[in-house]
Amino acid sequence: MLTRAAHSVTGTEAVGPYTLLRIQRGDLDPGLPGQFFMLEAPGRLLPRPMSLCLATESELAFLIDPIGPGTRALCSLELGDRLAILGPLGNGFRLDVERPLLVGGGIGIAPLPYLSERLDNPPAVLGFRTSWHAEAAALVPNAEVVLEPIYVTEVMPAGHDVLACGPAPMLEAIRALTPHAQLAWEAPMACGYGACWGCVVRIDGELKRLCVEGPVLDAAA
Amino acid sequence: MLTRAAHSVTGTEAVGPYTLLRIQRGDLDPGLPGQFFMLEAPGRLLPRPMSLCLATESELAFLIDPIGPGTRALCSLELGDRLAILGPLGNGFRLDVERPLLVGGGIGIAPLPYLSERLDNPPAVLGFRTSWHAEAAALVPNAEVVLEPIYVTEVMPAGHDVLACGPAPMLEAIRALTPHAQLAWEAPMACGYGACWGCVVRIDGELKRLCVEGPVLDAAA
Amino acid sequence: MRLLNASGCLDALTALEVARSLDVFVTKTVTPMPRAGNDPVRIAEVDGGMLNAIGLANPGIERFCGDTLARLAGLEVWVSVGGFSVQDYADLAARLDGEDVAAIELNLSCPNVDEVPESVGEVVAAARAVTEKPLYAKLSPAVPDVAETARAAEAAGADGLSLVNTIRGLALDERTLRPVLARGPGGLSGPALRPVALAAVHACRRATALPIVGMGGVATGRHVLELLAAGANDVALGTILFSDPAAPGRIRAELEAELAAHGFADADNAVGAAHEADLPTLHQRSRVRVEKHLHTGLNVAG
Amino acid sequence: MRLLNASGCLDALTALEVARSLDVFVTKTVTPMPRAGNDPVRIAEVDGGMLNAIGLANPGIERFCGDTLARLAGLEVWVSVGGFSVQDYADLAARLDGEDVAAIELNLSCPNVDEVPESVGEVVAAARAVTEKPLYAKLSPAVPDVAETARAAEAAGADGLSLVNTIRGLALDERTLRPVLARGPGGLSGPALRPVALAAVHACRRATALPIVGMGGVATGRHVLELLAAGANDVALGTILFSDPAAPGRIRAELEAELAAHGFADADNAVGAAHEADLPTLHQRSRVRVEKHLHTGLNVAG
Ligand SMILES: Cc1cc2nc3c(=O)[nH]c(=O)nc-3n(C[C@H](O)[C@H](O)[C@H](O)COP(=O)(O)OP(=O)(O)OC[C@H]3O[C@@H](n4cnc5c(N)ncnc54)[C@H](O)[C@@H]3O)c2cc1C
Ligand SMILES: Cc1cc2nc3c(=O)[nH]c(=O)nc-3n(C[C@H](O)[C@H](O)[C@H](O)COP(=O)(O)OP(=O)(O)OC[C@H]3O[C@@H](n4cnc5c(N)ncnc54)[C@H](O)[C@@H]3O)c2cc1C
Ligand SMILES: Cc1cc2nc3c(=O)[nH]c(=O)nc-3n(C[C@H](O)[C@H](O)[C@H](O)COP(=O)(O)O)c2cc1C
Ligand SMILES: Cc1cc2nc3c(=O)[nH]c(=O)nc-3n(C[C@H](O)[C@H](O)[C@H](O)COP(=O)(O)O)c2cc1C
Ligand code: FES
Ligand code: FES
Repeated sequence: MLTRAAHSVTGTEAVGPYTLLRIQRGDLDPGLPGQFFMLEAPGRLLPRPMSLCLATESELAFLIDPIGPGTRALCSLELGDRLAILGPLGNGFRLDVERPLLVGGGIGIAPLPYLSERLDNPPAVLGFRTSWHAEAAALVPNAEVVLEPIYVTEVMPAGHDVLACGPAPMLEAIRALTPHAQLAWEAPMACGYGACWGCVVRIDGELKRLCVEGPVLDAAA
Repeated sequence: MLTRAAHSVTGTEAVGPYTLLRIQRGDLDPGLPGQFFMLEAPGRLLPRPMSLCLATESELAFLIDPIGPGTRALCSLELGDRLAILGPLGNGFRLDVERPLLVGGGIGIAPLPYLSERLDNPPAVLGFRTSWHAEAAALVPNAEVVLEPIYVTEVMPAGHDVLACGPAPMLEAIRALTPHAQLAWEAPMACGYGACWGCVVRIDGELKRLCVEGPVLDAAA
Repeated sequence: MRLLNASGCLDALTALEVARSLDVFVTKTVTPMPRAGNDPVRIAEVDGGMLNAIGLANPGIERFCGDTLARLAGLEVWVSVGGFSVQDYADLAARLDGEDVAAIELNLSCPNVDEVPESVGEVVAAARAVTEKPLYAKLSPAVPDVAETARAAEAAGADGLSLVNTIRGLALDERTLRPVLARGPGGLSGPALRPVALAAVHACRRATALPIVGMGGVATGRHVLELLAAGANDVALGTILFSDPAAPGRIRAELEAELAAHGFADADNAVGAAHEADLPTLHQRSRVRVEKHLHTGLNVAG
Repeated sequence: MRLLNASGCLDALTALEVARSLDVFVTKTVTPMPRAGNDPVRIAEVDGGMLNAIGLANPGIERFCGDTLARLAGLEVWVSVGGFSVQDYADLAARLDGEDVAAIELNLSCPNVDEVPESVGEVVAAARAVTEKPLYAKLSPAVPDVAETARAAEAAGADGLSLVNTIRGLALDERTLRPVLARGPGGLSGPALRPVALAAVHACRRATALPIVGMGGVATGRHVLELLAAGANDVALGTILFSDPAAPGRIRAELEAELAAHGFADADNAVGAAHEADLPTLHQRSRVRVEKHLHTGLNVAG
């Protein structure tokens, strides 16, 4: 079911360069970690896809990097503002893994707090550009943090079921190392539910809609 | 000189169905009564022409009828908001008249308070649709007020130099009665300073720019 | 008045409930052969609209008929078809003639098909010769005189017009100043297209007696009313579906309120309202139109 | 890079100071005979832009040359001309050949002149035959392939392109649902036109070596930078002048900041930046262009 409804902002807080946007949960289904929501961005035509970062009984929270007009508008929301939210959408992480290891890079850590909670706080390796960005690591328990020029792939322990989210080069590097990893990708999306064919990525050599087939894909694909 | 600058709203108040918008005067030249200003309307592409209604040492005020998106936006401005203002523009009323009589209809009374002040409060005849609209008559001293179905032309004393502003049918009726009247007309305007040729009206049988030739025209023209 | 989706703006297979909330489901344009479409990035938001350069990604007519169509059972389906030659369109129309589809929309705004009236006429005539299905000609407004194109489509046997397709636009990346879309330019849709769509519908309503599906930037019931007033008989939703999949229901409710406020008994009564008085033959034309189409089984009374 | 006004968007006689704040003053389109223009209402604001149907109001070429032109002394003047036949344009160009004007802009987007490449080529060739003045062909983006039109203009001897004119739009009155403009449809300008203008400039830069004056929805220095990157050599301001007559100064300042932020030494260095790498011949073309125009006295090095 594609349910879209207006929800109230219950608070925002700065986390390093990012903003944690808290929304009244109401009857929103948080879905599975790695699934995403389309958030109305004030003043913009199209909504923006955001992974769920945290879910409590009363709130859902999104961690947002203000990199463009839509994300800046979302980060400027204030207590009591209302925004329309559609979701959860897409396919999240499979949680039936034996030795989970969470790997995140930059704003790619967004889905990891919720994922960590659902997996009982497994170990995590997080990479950031600066220590300012690394402030966001506080949201993920049991995390080892590396800063550039060290990359997460250099410190990832072997023998784990990797669940990763981060910039494309990081995911490509992980894919090369661990063919069984689950990787959460990004692509520009207009709709988030298969309507626009805008979000295609190459999967198994074919251009497929990431919002329908993903955003979490098996590394082997 | 075409000077355009941002000015602060110092207050707004309801006057019947209209809104009196007060602006910090700064170094704005109030110009002559009947001249107009182009007011930036928040969220709209084009500014909106407004006659100056009142001028004090510290403020200029505009009386605005919220009839469409631009005027509604102007009426929603709040204390401290800033808006760009261009003017004074166009040709105002000639003040070298012997026995002035101000005639106004509906929102057409907007320029009359300032005009009345500059002419030492001459007699005025004002027509309105309802007593609610007629609340605006309080802005014009020495005014006789009529409500529909009575029209101003029925009660206008003879032998005066008429200076009038109001809906086109009212101005036409006055023109038919008093060929020496000065009439302030309206037309949709994009620029207010002769650039767009949008504001033409028929003057002496020719289509001329009202913002350049008017908005105040001799009835005979 | 029927509410449709604009071609390429909804996939009933991933959002059946949205398709069900419309009166007609229009497919993404189907071409003779399968197409992967353009490389990403394919979409970008711009002031007042969005650009897309999807590149007619589709499974090709054979897989569409053999696979997709069966899964659309229960929906009133219009199939949008596109090709790169007159023969392509004829083949596509012939292939669909025996299928369970309510109408064929000829996408005559493909990048590689010239939009001159002559070729529009040729394409429509070629399709007309091989199918009994109602044929809607989907036109680009990016022509000197869209009414002329519409007349060419009518003369060649089209049963209706779909107005309008996107117009070419470009967006540059904030930092690199290179085109955001991999292909460079893309099609502009959304709010910026709305005045253009209104003008095209208005002009074609004066030029032809064909029923018109209006589209371009519709986001509210008021927008639907304006397209009807300009002369559309039916209305399609495109870009608005991306931000609001519940738009069909919301817009229908808004339209009811608008119709009531303007004193129209129903949506069909509003058709052509922008012309009243200076287009006296419109109602007569509507009647002709209804009769002409009754035998096709397609309800075009709207 | 020079900053101009868009034709029809400034009258130097009522706003000399604004004209002086630009590098070039472009006149409103002048026709062979005087024209009163369309009845009011002639302008309307729409979401994302405005519509105009001024109807080429102007004093006619004789009164323009005899009266207006003298009063523009001290300004670099380009005269926009429009007609209803090839001969009209030839007459207008011939009449202006001996006058003190820096260039002639052929408004090839008149309602009654077909915008097909053939007639654009004919018009340009006819004007070329009778004047030494630099000829700018002003094109409509509302054609299937603007690059083709641009090539036709170049082949016929145009010295430059002005891109773009407005595209047809319609607005309906909130209450009556009748067209707001007396004429019905009007030309859409402002923000909604900007992606369309960028696409047209981008396409024509790839198709011809002609210098381009870019315009359409420019309101900030960033917008100027994007037109330059797409391939414009000069930029014209239209609708923005209506709301902000001080726009030229503001936009120049904003452009300086943008250029610095992107590491361009000056505006001319940004020309074509959106093409770099995939349009290797651009710089070579620019050089050719400069030489070609040096003898005309027109500075097109930008
Ligand atoms: C499934 C999914 C989940 C996401 N979760 C989060 C999240 O939790 N937190 C968060 O901050 N961001 C997340 N994103 C990314 C976020 O949606 C984009 O940053 C946002 O849409 C950009 O919008 P904008 O208007 O701010 O910038 P734009 O102007 O749209 O983009 C700015 C720049 O980023 C590029 N860009 C835009 N969107 C994407 C994209 N999706 N992938 C790669 N590059 C892009 C553009 O090309 C441009 O260069 C997610 C994306 C997806 C697809
Ligand atoms: C010189 C001058 C001085 C003015 N002074 C005042 C004033 O002091 N106070 C005030 O409230 N209004 C004044 N007006 C009118 C005011 O400018 C318009 O009401 C306003 O521009 C409408 O904008 P909108 O977006 O609210 O409505 P729109 O949507 O633009 O218009 C709503 C309706 O009004 C019609 N309309 C719009 N503008 C005009 C116009 N100028 N003349 C006639 N019909 C029009 C439209 O066609 C439409 O039907 C003045 C106009 C002029 C030309
Ligand atoms: C992402 C996207 C894909 C589209 N694909 C097609 C298509 O395959 N065939 C077609 O005829 N039109 C296509 N269109 C055009 C739409 O059908 C419609 O004509 C246009 O978007 C205008 O309507 P709107 O402004 O409501 O979106 C597409 C539009 C968008 C935005
Ligand atoms: C009110 C108005 C009048 C115009 N008159 C002319 C004209 O006479 N000749 C012409 O070539 N273009 C004319 N144009 C088009 C502009 O020159 C310009 O091409 C167009 O407005 C796009 O630029 P903009 O979006 O910056 O306004 C006119 C535009 C407007 C808004
Ligand atoms: S985002 Fe629209 S199809 Fe995936
Ligand atoms: S308002 Fe633009 S010319 Fe008068």
